[in-house]
Amino acid sequence: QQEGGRLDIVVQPEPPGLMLGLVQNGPTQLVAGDIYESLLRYNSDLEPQPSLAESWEISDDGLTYTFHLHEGVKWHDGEPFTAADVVFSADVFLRETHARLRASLTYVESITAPDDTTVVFQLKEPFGPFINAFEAGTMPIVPKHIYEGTDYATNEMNATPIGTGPFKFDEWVKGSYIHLVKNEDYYLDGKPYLDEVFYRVIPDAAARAVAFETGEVDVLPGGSVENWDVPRLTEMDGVCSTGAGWEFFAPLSWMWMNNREGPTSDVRFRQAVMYAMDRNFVKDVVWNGFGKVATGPVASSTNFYSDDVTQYDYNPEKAEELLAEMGYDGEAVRILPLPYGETWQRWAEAVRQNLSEVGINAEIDSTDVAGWNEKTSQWDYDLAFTYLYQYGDPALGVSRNYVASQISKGSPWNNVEGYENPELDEKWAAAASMVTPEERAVAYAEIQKEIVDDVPVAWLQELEFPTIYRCDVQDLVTTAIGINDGLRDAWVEE
Amino acid sequence: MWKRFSSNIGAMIGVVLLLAVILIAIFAPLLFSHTPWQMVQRPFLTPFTMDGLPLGTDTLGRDVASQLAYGARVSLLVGLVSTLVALLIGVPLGALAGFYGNWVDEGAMRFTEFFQTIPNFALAIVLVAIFEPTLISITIAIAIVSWPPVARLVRAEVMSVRKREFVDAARLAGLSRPRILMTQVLPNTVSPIIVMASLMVATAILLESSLSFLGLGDPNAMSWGYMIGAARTVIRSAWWLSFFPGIAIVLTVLALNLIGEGLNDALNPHLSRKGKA
Amino acid sequence: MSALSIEHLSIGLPKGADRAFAVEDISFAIEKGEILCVVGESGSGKSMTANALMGLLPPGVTVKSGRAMFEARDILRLPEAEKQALRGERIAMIFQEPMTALNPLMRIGEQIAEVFAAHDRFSQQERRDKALNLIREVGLPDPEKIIRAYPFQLSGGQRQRAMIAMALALEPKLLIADEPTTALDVTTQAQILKLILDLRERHGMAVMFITHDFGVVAEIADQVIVMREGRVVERGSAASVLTDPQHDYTRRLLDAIPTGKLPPARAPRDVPALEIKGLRKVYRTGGGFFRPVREVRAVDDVSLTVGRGEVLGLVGESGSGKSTLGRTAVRLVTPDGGQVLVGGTDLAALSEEELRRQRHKVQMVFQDPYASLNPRQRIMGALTDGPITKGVPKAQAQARAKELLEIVGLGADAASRFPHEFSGGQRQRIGIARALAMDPELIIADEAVSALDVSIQAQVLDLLRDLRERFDLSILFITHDLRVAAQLCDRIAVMQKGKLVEIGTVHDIFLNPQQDYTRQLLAAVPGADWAKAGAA
Amino acid sequence: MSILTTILSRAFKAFVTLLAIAVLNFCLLHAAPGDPAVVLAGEAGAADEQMIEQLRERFGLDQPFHVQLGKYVGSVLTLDLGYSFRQGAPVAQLIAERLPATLLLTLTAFVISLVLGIAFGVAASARVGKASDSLLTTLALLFYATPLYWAALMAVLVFSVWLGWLPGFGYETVGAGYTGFARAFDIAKHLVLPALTLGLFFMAVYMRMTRASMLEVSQLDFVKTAKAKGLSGPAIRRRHILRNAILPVVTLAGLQAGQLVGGAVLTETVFAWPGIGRLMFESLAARDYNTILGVFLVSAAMVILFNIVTDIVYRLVDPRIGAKA
Ligand SMILES: Nc1ncnc2c1ncn2[C@@H]1O[C@H](COP(=O)(O)OP(=O)(O)OP(=O)(O)O)[C@@H](O)[C@H]1O
Ligand SMILES: Nc1ncnc2c1ncn2[C@@H]1O[C@H](COP(=O)(O)OP(=O)(O)OP(=O)(O)O)[C@@H](O)[C@H]1O
Ligand SMILES: [Mg+2]
Ligand SMILES: [Mg+2]
Ligand code: NI
Repeated sequence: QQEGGRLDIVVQPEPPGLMLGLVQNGPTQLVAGDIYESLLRYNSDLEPQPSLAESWEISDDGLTYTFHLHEGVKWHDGEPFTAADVVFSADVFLRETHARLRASLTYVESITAPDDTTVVFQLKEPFGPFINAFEAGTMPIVPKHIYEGTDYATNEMNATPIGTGPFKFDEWVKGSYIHLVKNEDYYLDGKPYLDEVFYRVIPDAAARAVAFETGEVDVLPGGSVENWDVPRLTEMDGVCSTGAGWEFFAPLSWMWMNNREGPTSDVRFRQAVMYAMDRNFVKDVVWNGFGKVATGPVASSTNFYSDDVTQYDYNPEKAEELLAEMGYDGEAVRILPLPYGETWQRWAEAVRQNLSEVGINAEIDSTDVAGWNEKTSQWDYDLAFTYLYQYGDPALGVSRNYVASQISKGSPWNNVEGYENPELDEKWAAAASMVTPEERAVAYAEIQKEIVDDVPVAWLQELEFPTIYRCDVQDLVTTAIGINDGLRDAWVEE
Repeated sequence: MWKRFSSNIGAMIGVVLLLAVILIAIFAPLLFSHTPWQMVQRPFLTPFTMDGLPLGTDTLGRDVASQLAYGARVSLLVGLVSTLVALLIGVPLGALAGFYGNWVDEGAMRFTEFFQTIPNFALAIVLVAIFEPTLISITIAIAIVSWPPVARLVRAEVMSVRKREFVDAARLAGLSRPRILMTQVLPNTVSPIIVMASLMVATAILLESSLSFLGLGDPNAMSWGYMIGAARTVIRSAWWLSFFPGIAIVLTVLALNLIGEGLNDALNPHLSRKGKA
Repeated sequence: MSALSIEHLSIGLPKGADRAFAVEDISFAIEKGEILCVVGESGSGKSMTANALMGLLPPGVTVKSGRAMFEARDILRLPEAEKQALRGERIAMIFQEPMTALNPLMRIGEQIAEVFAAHDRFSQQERRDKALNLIREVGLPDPEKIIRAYPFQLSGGQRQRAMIAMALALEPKLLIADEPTTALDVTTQAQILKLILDLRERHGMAVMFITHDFGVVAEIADQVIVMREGRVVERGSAASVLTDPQHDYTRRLLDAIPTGKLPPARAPRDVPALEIKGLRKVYRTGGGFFRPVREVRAVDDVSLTVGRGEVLGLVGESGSGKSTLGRTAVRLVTPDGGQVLVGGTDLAALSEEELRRQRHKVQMVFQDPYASLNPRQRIMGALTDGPITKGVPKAQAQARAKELLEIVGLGADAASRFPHEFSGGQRQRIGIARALAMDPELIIADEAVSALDVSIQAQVLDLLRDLRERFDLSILFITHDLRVAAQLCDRIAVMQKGKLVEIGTVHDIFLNPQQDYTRQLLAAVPGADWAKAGAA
Repeated sequence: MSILTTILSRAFKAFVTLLAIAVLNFCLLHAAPGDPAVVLAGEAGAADEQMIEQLRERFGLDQPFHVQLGKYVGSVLTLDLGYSFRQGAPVAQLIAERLPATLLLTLTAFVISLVLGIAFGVAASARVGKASDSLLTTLALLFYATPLYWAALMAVLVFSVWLGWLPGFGYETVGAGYTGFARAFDIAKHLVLPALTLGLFFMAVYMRMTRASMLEVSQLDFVKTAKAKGLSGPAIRRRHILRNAILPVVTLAGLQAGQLVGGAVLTETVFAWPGIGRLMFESLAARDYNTILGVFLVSAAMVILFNIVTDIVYRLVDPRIGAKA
């Protein structure tokens, strides 16, 4: 293994900020994942691995989680890192700023630090997926000595983030690049290997591809070039790619179908949509063969997936029959694409074409990111594309989209389609608090079978975002979170 | 006048080109059996390799030739309508300002200046983003950013015509002021307006395509800008996807410019027009 | 040997011009130190001949045959480089339009010094000194200042002098002057003519002087040639051509010249058609970011009366406020003070709407026949718009329009044509017809004939005289040409710098002027002595 | 009036215009669907009502519209552009970071287009009617008719990917640690393609205008006077025609120069140029109101500034203005 070297990585779009405790979107985590850490990391089988915590125990009743922290860890400004920082982060800071974590923290009774290197999470009731909540994007540990007692959002130090991670923030030239340098005081001997990392902001997808070709950048994280370009780039000499590093998130895409009103409130219409779409065509043409056609709400790479469900293969005749049966009168339906680039746009066009071929009068509503957020969270749509991370467990990333308690205007991250099924709601809740994985698997299989027949949303595809990089970069992706988990282990071969 | 115009080779080339584009746009449904959105073949089919698909297919296997023909409709429509709307705003405003002078002029010009001060492409982007991209909002946005030069031109023309003696003669004849404006002054300003309009159509087409390129086009209307925008990510592997619409824009804009210049010469035999506002 | 001799020169015009040749087979010569006047109707090829000599023919116009011998060389056929060397050095030219013939962005001194630079003469400093001398020589005031001035800071006469200074810079052997005084008022014109005569004396150059004004010819010419439609129809010494013209055309030209012969005085009429009392008008211009406000007292406390059926002439040099006065009378200009009564009503007291209804009482014939007709409106429209607005039924208005066109001698079918299909004189008559169509009591005729050729001028004057008899019209006749005024008017008012300096019957003004200024004006009329002699 | 009071009065008018623009923009943006709080929450990957309420309160979006407007106008009056909550920095600072890049790009493009445009315009007018004139004018027309972004894509493809002569995007070689002259050279290399694509379009405009203006001026009487002096053709064009013909070009150029600042969005996007055009576009997508408003205001100020500068230049070149009418 080799010391030194530099990596240039594309970051797209430019992150709004680097303080991971305040912003957790993809680009922020990509960069800040090098600066901040959490207690654990996860390998590609989603098993927990040490990070800031050297070891940990879970009591048999599943209610007490005890973490033993690394000794001698220092913040980037030289202050010592202690259990008090963890308690402050989880119990004070993130409770205020981090909505997703806040949901998991409702199960938590108390967080305490018996000594400087031990943290104890005491739960009110068992919560199976709780062990998956200690990833840097979910629970970034922030420095107490900087944030305690301040207004977090406007703290001046947000511009120069201080973490415990392998790289330190050096400089951010807005619109151009973010520069991180090696943390010489990192607590793991010899790590990191790289001297510096540049995150490069290049707004145009074609320009990003050119940048990679001309050697300006070394790594294209998933999604930074359009899928059509992937084969061309990976065929180049000395270029490697991997689909690994997405196991934890396991992004799954679907279309919300408004269950409240219009033709989409009729289950036959929703089934017709499923049959009308040629999802294999989309996978092969739009996604260039990457990913997998989804069969239901749970991604096949995560723990509780079941394929024992109704299969909606491409079948326009069947779709037409269903439409005839329900007496579809040609009422127009609006498709809201996800404004994330050409791939998604083409996808919406393909869907519109598929739908119009079975006689559904569909048109595309166009908006930018803000408009998409507004329309979906205000339920102003008929069909709306989206994709969501699963965070390694149906209880963290799946159920929130289907249970009635999660119907609330104003957020695009809940049960936006307005699906209500009290029976299933109970089953989701029960499955979350079962203690053994085996029990849970059975429960989730049953849920999947039932929900797929109801088609509350039109499941589309399990997305795969290949990471493209030069083959001389080694150990780039070592966890289920991929390069978002930091470049602690990466090195460059001479 | 037509004689002078038709003897201008450039202008005639322009007319022929534009006519071709217009005919293709009008007869697009007759020329192609499928809509531009229909996926008809395998994607990325190279041009001139398959009968019936002379210009190949795009990323989804849709017919590029058909897209080009339908795209002409949108480009021309947006160009013409937005120019018309811009004229409808700019001509009356400029005419009133130039004719009545004083505070009317001051007010109208402040108002115009105000729109000119906001960089117009940026304003168009904001307007389209705000009203959401549909053909109508795009057309209106383009019109809104293109009327100020019209107002200025018309104002300048009206101010110079207003000082001509035949206007005084009309006043002596007892004509009312609005009537003088309509029957005596405005008819004498039409030639520069026509010339400007022909150039504005060209600019509007470019503007629409730029908006589309940024993803601010109407997703339900095939346009050339959309085609280029959609093709830019595959520009390396499928050059024809951005090349043909690019050429189409260049030729149409060129045609309109040639016509504009031809008109300019034909309507201005003495070439004595000054200061394009 | 002659300074210049032109032999059988023909200049071809491009296709589509009014005729094939601008000039056809003309020959003449100019001796050293002699002034040759070239006269002739508009479009007879005078300017083309001059331009050909300078090698400055417009594109499309070419020398077809003939030669022009100057210093033993045919200057029509020299290579461009040699022509360039001749221009400014051996042959110089003064152009008609003093207002636009100078580069607006260059200081006068620079423009003069440029002549030396173009021919690589002298050092920087010498050029400046020479320019200064020239400015002094052409009689421009305050040379040190003028040399640093820009053209816009000079009056028309001053600009024309600067042009002459440029032309004389290298003491050319031949000076061509193309109507150098047409645009200037009489007093300035007289000064320029005197200057040219002086310079001829001192430098002994030959001068080719183009003009259409026989007064000017009488004043300065040694030799005269008369041109018509591209041909020389008459030539000879000034005295013989003026007193004993041989060619029919020359005779017609001379006949048409207003003679200054005074018509019998008419009894004054005491019913006033127009009364002007203490009229004042001040123009304020500028006042922009960098400029101070400039005030011009265009009309300064003027009072006068025009009786019913009377023709009152209003004369004065350019800029003396004549047009302003006229326009105030029809209320195209709002006065700053004083009263204008038309047939007893004060127009100022009327509302905009009432004024519009009273408009028809006073009409105006505009100075510029080109500008006063809407190029996009047929003559019928121009003649009927007013009456129809006034309430006359359309058919009746049209019938009347045709009748009026007959009266002014154009024929009824003129009604369906556009203005550009008429000649200048014809348009002037349309303007008169338009004024008459409104059945006015009073007509303000602003320089109604000064843009016209002498022969057409005579026709229009006849027409006016006739109309006034027929309709008992009152006319305020504005002109800067005293001879024209003398022919038509009953009384004459003289204006200077916005003030009325003298008013009286034609006889009083001409034979017994009271004011210095009036005497100056009369004296400055070119060829005044000759004209009087002719009248006698 | 002295130059000073002139400038002061212009500045005051400009300030009023800017204020009006600020109000209009504010209303316009707030008419847009989308809520910055929702966008920000959306980006976090999860949100609940509590969070959105918090954000809205922080952004001041919970207050009635007129209060927000009043506050905004108040802060603009004190020359304060506000705070970008999304980017966690004062807007003035965000703009200050980006403005130099935009100015560099647009001014270079401006100079290129003006110099080349006038040069070619003069050259074409001198050869009017000849083949080389047709060639130049046709070429200009082609530049004019070519969509900017398309030209940009093609330029990157040819010069950066195929030929490898010039960098295809970015402002400088990141992390190369160049200083002084080396850095300037590095930036210059990056500048070539974007400045040319942006400049060529405007070059076409200036060229057409210069040519027309030259031809028009060459018909004027004083040109004949100059010929009569015996001056040579080139001397006449340089000393007499060009000086007079350039005035309308200057006016147009002044107008364009200001527009360039906000009009470089496309170029900045294609070439990853870190300028304020992109800042605006990205902020628009995020409904980062304060930032967009700030960019608009700054570019409007630029337009006004350039107009004033043109006016002054114009007055310096043309002695007639500034004296009597
Ligand atoms: N550029 C031109 N192209 C074609 N024909 C022209 C051109 N300039 C003048 N002509 C024609 O040439 C003839 C002679 O014109 P020229 O200018 O020499 O007349 P002129 O005697 O100077 O008249 P004026 O007293 O009105 O100045 C006219 O018939 C005119 O129509
Ligand atoms: N609209 C105007 N604005 C400013 N100044 C004016 C205006 N009209 C005329 N003047 C000025 O008023 C003065 C008188 O002008 P006016 O036209 O009445 O003169 P005029 O005697 O008719 O001269 P001419 O014989 O040249 O026609 C001149 O100095 C002129 O410059
Ligand atoms: Mg002439
Ligand atoms: Mg006058
Ligand atoms: Ni004409």
